[in-house]
Amino acid sequence: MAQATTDKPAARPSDALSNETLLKWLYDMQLIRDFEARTMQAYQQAKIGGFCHIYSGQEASAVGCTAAVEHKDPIVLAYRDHGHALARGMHPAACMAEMFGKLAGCAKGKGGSMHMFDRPNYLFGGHGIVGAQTPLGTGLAFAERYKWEVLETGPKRVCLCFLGDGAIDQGAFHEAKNLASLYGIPVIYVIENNGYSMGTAIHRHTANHDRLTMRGEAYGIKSIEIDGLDIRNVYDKMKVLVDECRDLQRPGFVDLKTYRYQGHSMSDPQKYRTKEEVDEFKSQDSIANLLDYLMRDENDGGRGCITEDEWKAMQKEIKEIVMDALEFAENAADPDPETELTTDTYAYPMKNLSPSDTYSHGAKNPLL
Amino acid sequence: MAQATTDKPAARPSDALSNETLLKWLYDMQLIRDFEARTMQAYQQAKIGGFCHIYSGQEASAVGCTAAVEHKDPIVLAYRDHGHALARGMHPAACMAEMFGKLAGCAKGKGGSMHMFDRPNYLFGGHGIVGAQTPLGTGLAFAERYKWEVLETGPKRVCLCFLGDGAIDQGAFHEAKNLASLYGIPVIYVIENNGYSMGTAIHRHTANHDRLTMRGEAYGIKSIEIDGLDIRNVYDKMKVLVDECRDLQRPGFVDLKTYRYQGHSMSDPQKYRTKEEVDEFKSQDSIANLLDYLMRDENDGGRGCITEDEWKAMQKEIKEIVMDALEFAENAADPDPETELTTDTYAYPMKNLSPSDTYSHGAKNPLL
Amino acid sequence: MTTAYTPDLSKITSEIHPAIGHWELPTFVAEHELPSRDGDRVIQFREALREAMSEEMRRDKTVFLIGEEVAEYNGAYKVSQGMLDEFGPKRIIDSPISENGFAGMCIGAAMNGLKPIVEFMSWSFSLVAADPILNNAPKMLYMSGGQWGCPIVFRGNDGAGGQLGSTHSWCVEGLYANVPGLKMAIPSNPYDAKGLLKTAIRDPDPVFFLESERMLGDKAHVPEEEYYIPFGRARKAREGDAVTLVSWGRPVHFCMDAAERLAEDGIECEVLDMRTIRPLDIDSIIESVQKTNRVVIVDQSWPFGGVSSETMAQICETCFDWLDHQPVRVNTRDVPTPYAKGLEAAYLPNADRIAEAVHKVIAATT
Amino acid sequence: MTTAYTPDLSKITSEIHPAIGHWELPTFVAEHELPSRDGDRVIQFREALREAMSEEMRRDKTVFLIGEEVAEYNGAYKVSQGMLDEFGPKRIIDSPISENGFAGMCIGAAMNGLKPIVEFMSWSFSLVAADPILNNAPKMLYMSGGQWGCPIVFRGNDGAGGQLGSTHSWCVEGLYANVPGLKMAIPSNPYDAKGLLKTAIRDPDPVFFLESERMLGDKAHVPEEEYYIPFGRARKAREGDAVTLVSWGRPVHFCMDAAERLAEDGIECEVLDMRTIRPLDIDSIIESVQKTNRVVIVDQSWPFGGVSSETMAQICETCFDWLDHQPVRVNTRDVPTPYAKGLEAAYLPNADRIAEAVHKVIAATT
Ligand SMILES: Cc1ncc(C[n+]2csc(CCOP(=O)(O)OP(=O)(O)O)c2C)c(N)n1
Ligand SMILES: Cc1ncc(C[n+]2csc(CCOP(=O)(O)OP(=O)(O)O)c2C)c(N)n1
Ligand SMILES: [Mg+2]
Ligand SMILES: [Mg+2]
Repeated sequence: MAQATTDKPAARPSDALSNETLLKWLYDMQLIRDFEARTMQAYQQAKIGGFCHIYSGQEASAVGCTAAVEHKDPIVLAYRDHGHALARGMHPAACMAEMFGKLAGCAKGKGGSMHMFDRPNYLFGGHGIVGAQTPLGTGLAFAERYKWEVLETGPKRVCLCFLGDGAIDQGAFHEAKNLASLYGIPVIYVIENNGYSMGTAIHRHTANHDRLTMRGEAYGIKSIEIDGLDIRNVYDKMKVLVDECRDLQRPGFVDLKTYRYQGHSMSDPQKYRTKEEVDEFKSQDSIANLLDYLMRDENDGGRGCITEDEWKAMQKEIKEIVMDALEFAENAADPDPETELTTDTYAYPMKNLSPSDTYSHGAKNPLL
Repeated sequence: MAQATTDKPAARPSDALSNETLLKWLYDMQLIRDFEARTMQAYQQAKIGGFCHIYSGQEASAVGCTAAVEHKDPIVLAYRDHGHALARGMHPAACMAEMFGKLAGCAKGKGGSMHMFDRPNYLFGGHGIVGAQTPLGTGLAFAERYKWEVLETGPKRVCLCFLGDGAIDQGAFHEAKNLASLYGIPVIYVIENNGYSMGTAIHRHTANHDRLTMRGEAYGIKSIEIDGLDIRNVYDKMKVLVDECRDLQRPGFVDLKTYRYQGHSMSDPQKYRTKEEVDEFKSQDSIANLLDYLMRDENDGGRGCITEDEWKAMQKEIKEIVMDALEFAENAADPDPETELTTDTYAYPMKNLSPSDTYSHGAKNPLL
Repeated sequence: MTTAYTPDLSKITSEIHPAIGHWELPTFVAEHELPSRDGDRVIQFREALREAMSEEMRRDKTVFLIGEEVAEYNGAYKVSQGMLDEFGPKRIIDSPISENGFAGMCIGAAMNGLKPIVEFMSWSFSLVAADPILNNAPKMLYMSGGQWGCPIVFRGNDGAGGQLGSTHSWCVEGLYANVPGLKMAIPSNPYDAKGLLKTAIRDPDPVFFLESERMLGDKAHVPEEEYYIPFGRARKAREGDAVTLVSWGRPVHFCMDAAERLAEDGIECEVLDMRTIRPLDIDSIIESVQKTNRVVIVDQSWPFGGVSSETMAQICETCFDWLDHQPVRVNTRDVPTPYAKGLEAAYLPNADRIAEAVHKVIAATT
Repeated sequence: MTTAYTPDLSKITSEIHPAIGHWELPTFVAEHELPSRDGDRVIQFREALREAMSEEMRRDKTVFLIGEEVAEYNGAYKVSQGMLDEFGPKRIIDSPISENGFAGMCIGAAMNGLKPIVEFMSWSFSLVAADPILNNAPKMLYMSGGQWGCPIVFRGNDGAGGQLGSTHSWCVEGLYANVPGLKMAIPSNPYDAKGLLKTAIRDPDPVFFLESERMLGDKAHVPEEEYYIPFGRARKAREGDAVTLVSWGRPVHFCMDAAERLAEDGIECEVLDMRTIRPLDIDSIIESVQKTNRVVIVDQSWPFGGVSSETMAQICETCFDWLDHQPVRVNTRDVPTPYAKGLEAAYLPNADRIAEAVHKVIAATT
């Protein structure tokens, strides 16, 4: 699109949003950033176990994409899921307690870092098998369309299905795309393309990596690229696509370019990239970027809706919430193996399901 | 490409081939046609069991594609495999005996119609799981490149990997394409696009079906369409692609448009298509087409290398061969369960591999 | 803005897990209260399956059927014949050959309020979908800490068809039954097929429902009225006191043949048709073994670590001291499935091999 | 032009199937002739695996290694550290996350003359590759009527790591061992790991090689010299006469712990480390059970139809009359793998549960 020869940039959808909304974005992004910093500490202190994937650097994606959908639109994703959980509204204490393996965690301590589920917030889980969430997301959207069209009980909805760039190499994703396009399923596959599949740079793991949208277009799916470091840009592009997919009940495909600041997981020595590369991306940090816009004077193309002091206060408040979450997680009760090990295995337990165990329902999930 | 304004059509690669070569094509296509007619009869007489997929109508594909590669270039495909086996040089008797479940069959009666393997002819099998042969073909080609590049024992080779249009919906194929493109693997995926996946027309099973080449291009793979009913055309296009893929050690992708005259398998009532549609394709029959070219006078743009009588003689000879194959299959010995049931399970059997059985090598495969 | 987080972790007691939400279980009755197996409403196994699905789809609009060729083709094996006409293309859905994709998709749909029936043209083709059906469906409830269950039925042909060769003849129960969180039913006759499939659709857990191409044409009286066969209750297909034959699915018929033949020699076999594998009605086996003191297990899948080994293990665990002879198993032979007719026949368990096993056990204990 | 077709069906006798072509088996020796387990060349389990691969790759250029992060990253678990430097990117190959694709690709390569080692970062991720590894590799020789075999090794971490949760903690032996045509090795210590992996690479059949993330750092003396541990031969990890503990892989250590504790109570356990599951050295079990008359099987996978059930079944079949008590099994609990530390610990078999089982068996029989 040729730029009109005027000083004023074209109006963008996010311009219509209130200051409060954008301040909430700032808040949420900072919450994720801070939360993840504490997560890393807790992991190093061995309070968190298993695999743990830090979201820092990618905040604009989770917060911006979530802003573009309605609260009841389902979301599903992979294991790098703390950010999306918080962006969707999961209480930080529930998220942290899950990683601490506590009964008060969002999955009662049974899921851990990779499996953030939040039913009241329509977050259908972080999922550990790379790519496996893409048919699931297709199915969540299928059900929404079915409710709208067959049951006539729901409005038109859209599902956001996040995946990493490494996941596009999985067969499941290919099958999901074909089904979504064939059936007209309103699912948007958001590839959070941070350039690496673990230690493998994208050009070493997927062919034709610089024209990923062809992987959507080849299935007749509307496909776009998004610079994912600028949250207003994320929202602007996503909003248009979400509205269209909702309206037409069609799938969408997004190559959202982003970057993770930390290693793949907590055990990654990161020899595959340079400090300079990381710094280069940090210099385009999405939080700093939005903050700058919100602080800058309206005359200067900004919003002028937050001062240095207010920002400090916001950071302080967030810090407290995260510290509270840590404290809550620390003090929360462990699930008792006696009662909780065998619960939640069957929804309708019956005799002789197992040669060794019997099943019951146990404690109700704290989020429900 | 703009057609030059002259009466004489542009030279095509197949023009350079001898009359003998083209007559052999005719022979092979007719052999397949006749063989399949007898296969159907034998199936109806319950001499053949299991699933049986007839190749009639698609002959130009197997014969034309095979002609474009060297004998030692590996070939692998799906379960609709009698045609390729014959085109590759399998003796019709070995093929028929296999379907009759005889020890003299190409797989000693253990494989059946869907599993035609022919080691001396570098035919690495018909395979029953839709799409599963596409990683296999990629691996056959990988090994050829490895022999050329790492072991330095072989020339540059190319593998032909055939699949049906229904198979493109399988995740395995997507993964294979990505690997082939990334690693530079000389495999050519030939989609024998007969417009149907069992009873499902292509527009009902795959998205964006009229631009299938995008499914190759999206992976950076050279992708072409071929009218697969004209064998000279098949050869012309395939030869260029094969040479290029061999030379550059790169994969290729072919949407070869063809048509099957019979149902999906022997039990298909074919309610999903009209007799008119089938007739329309029969009117473009590939054997009639080639025969016409070979009979037509050179002045008339043909080859003038076969007369009506010679064609009749050829048909007669073929008929005899097929009848011999039937007779051979009929009279051949059944594999003896006592000796053959447990053989060929392990290449290096040892004690206690099984709670119920012991293994040995049994009869040597008749083709070896 | 700091909001407190105070989760409620009080015990819950309702019968169906709260993750499933509102759920109407059918009322189950004792075996003898079920409608009679005798009558002249003789239909095929495939029709019984179709009736089960159609009845449940009429009752509940959230139930739908998806699979390759289930709609316009009327089913590769005609199980779903006519269902497209009745329920339309939004509920009877043809799928591409994408088992991983559509199985996974239906798991998502099941989490989000629907009750999918997924037809695998053959369970042999479910290996490409092993990840979603084993890693997602049976574990979703647990992994989400009781937030989402997965009410879904996977069904299709299992076991050797007629000469389909090694890739097309899987008995997946030998593999999949290992996984906790799923239920598995393997009916042997049209009456049970209908009653068990209806129960499967009404069950809020993922149910793996294994049919057999070789039995789809089997005919029997199937009552028109609604009935539900509860999971975990074996059917005594034959009374006897000499030896207990334990089986499920198609080989139940081989057992009945063998039993008939053995009766001629004065050996009365008790035949138990397990009907479901998970749950496995070990109670009925115990009861029978306490009478016969001998047991032969007949299983059409491979022996190593299959359902027959499990049955043997459970028998040892529960009635070791009642056994006059070690439990004996008759499985398919431990090789890939061959194509040739004679080889395939020798590969499968059959009345001969069962009778031989019974004779051996009897001979060793009398 | 009518050519006659006269196949030669004479019996063949060579030890290795002719489909494999020229093949050099290592020379196997008796257990006591293997190099000593004592010494000060103490290395990690992961290094032992690396040595096995490197030695075989030096010997044979047709061997290559492929998997996610095996090359430039030096292995997600550092098993392949340094191998890229030595063998270069054409033989140490990083793969995309495409287990189905690269497993299938390597099966094709194995048919066509190469000897691939496929690393699954975790066997938990092999479910997406279930079709090629179960439908192709173990059946190729049979399905092709003895024309093509499949000399390939699939290896990677199996079983619970540390708090990895339900999708990442599979014990695939409970599923995959059911399938004829494959071999399966599950080493419990560095010495065996090297000797068994070398044997696996030199075996012309598909070998499923199961390691454990939890043992990769375990250290022991591993001889520098070449040695090959034959498949199908259990290791007697401890002598005893009271009860036989049968196990494989990581739980062997739990058995040793339990045995030590029980010895304090005067109960001497014999511990058998099976080393391979297919073949399963039932002969050594029989020999031991004939002495102890009691057996406890310890298996870190789910109970239903797993390797422990199979072992119980085979014990019943082979030494029923030697048993003073039914065989007892100790498995992981029959639920999806939980994340929380305490839950996971209670989920796994451990020395406590083993000791308890042994006490029960002893109490019931003395
Ligand atoms: C099927 C499967 N194979 C391998 C893994 C191990 N694994 C977990 S994350 C990951 C890299 C994924 O990268 P990407 O999709 O780009 O997501 P990111 O971590 O960058 O967010 C790998 C190889 C897995 N979880 N599942
Ligand atoms: C994974 C898998 N799913 C389903 C089937 C059953 N099936 C066999 S062939 C076929 C249709 C394939 O059509 P296509 O690929 O177009 O090949 P064509 O038969 O037209 O040659 C189906 C559904 C199978 N063999 N494997
Ligand atoms: Mg990434
Ligand atoms: Mg087709």
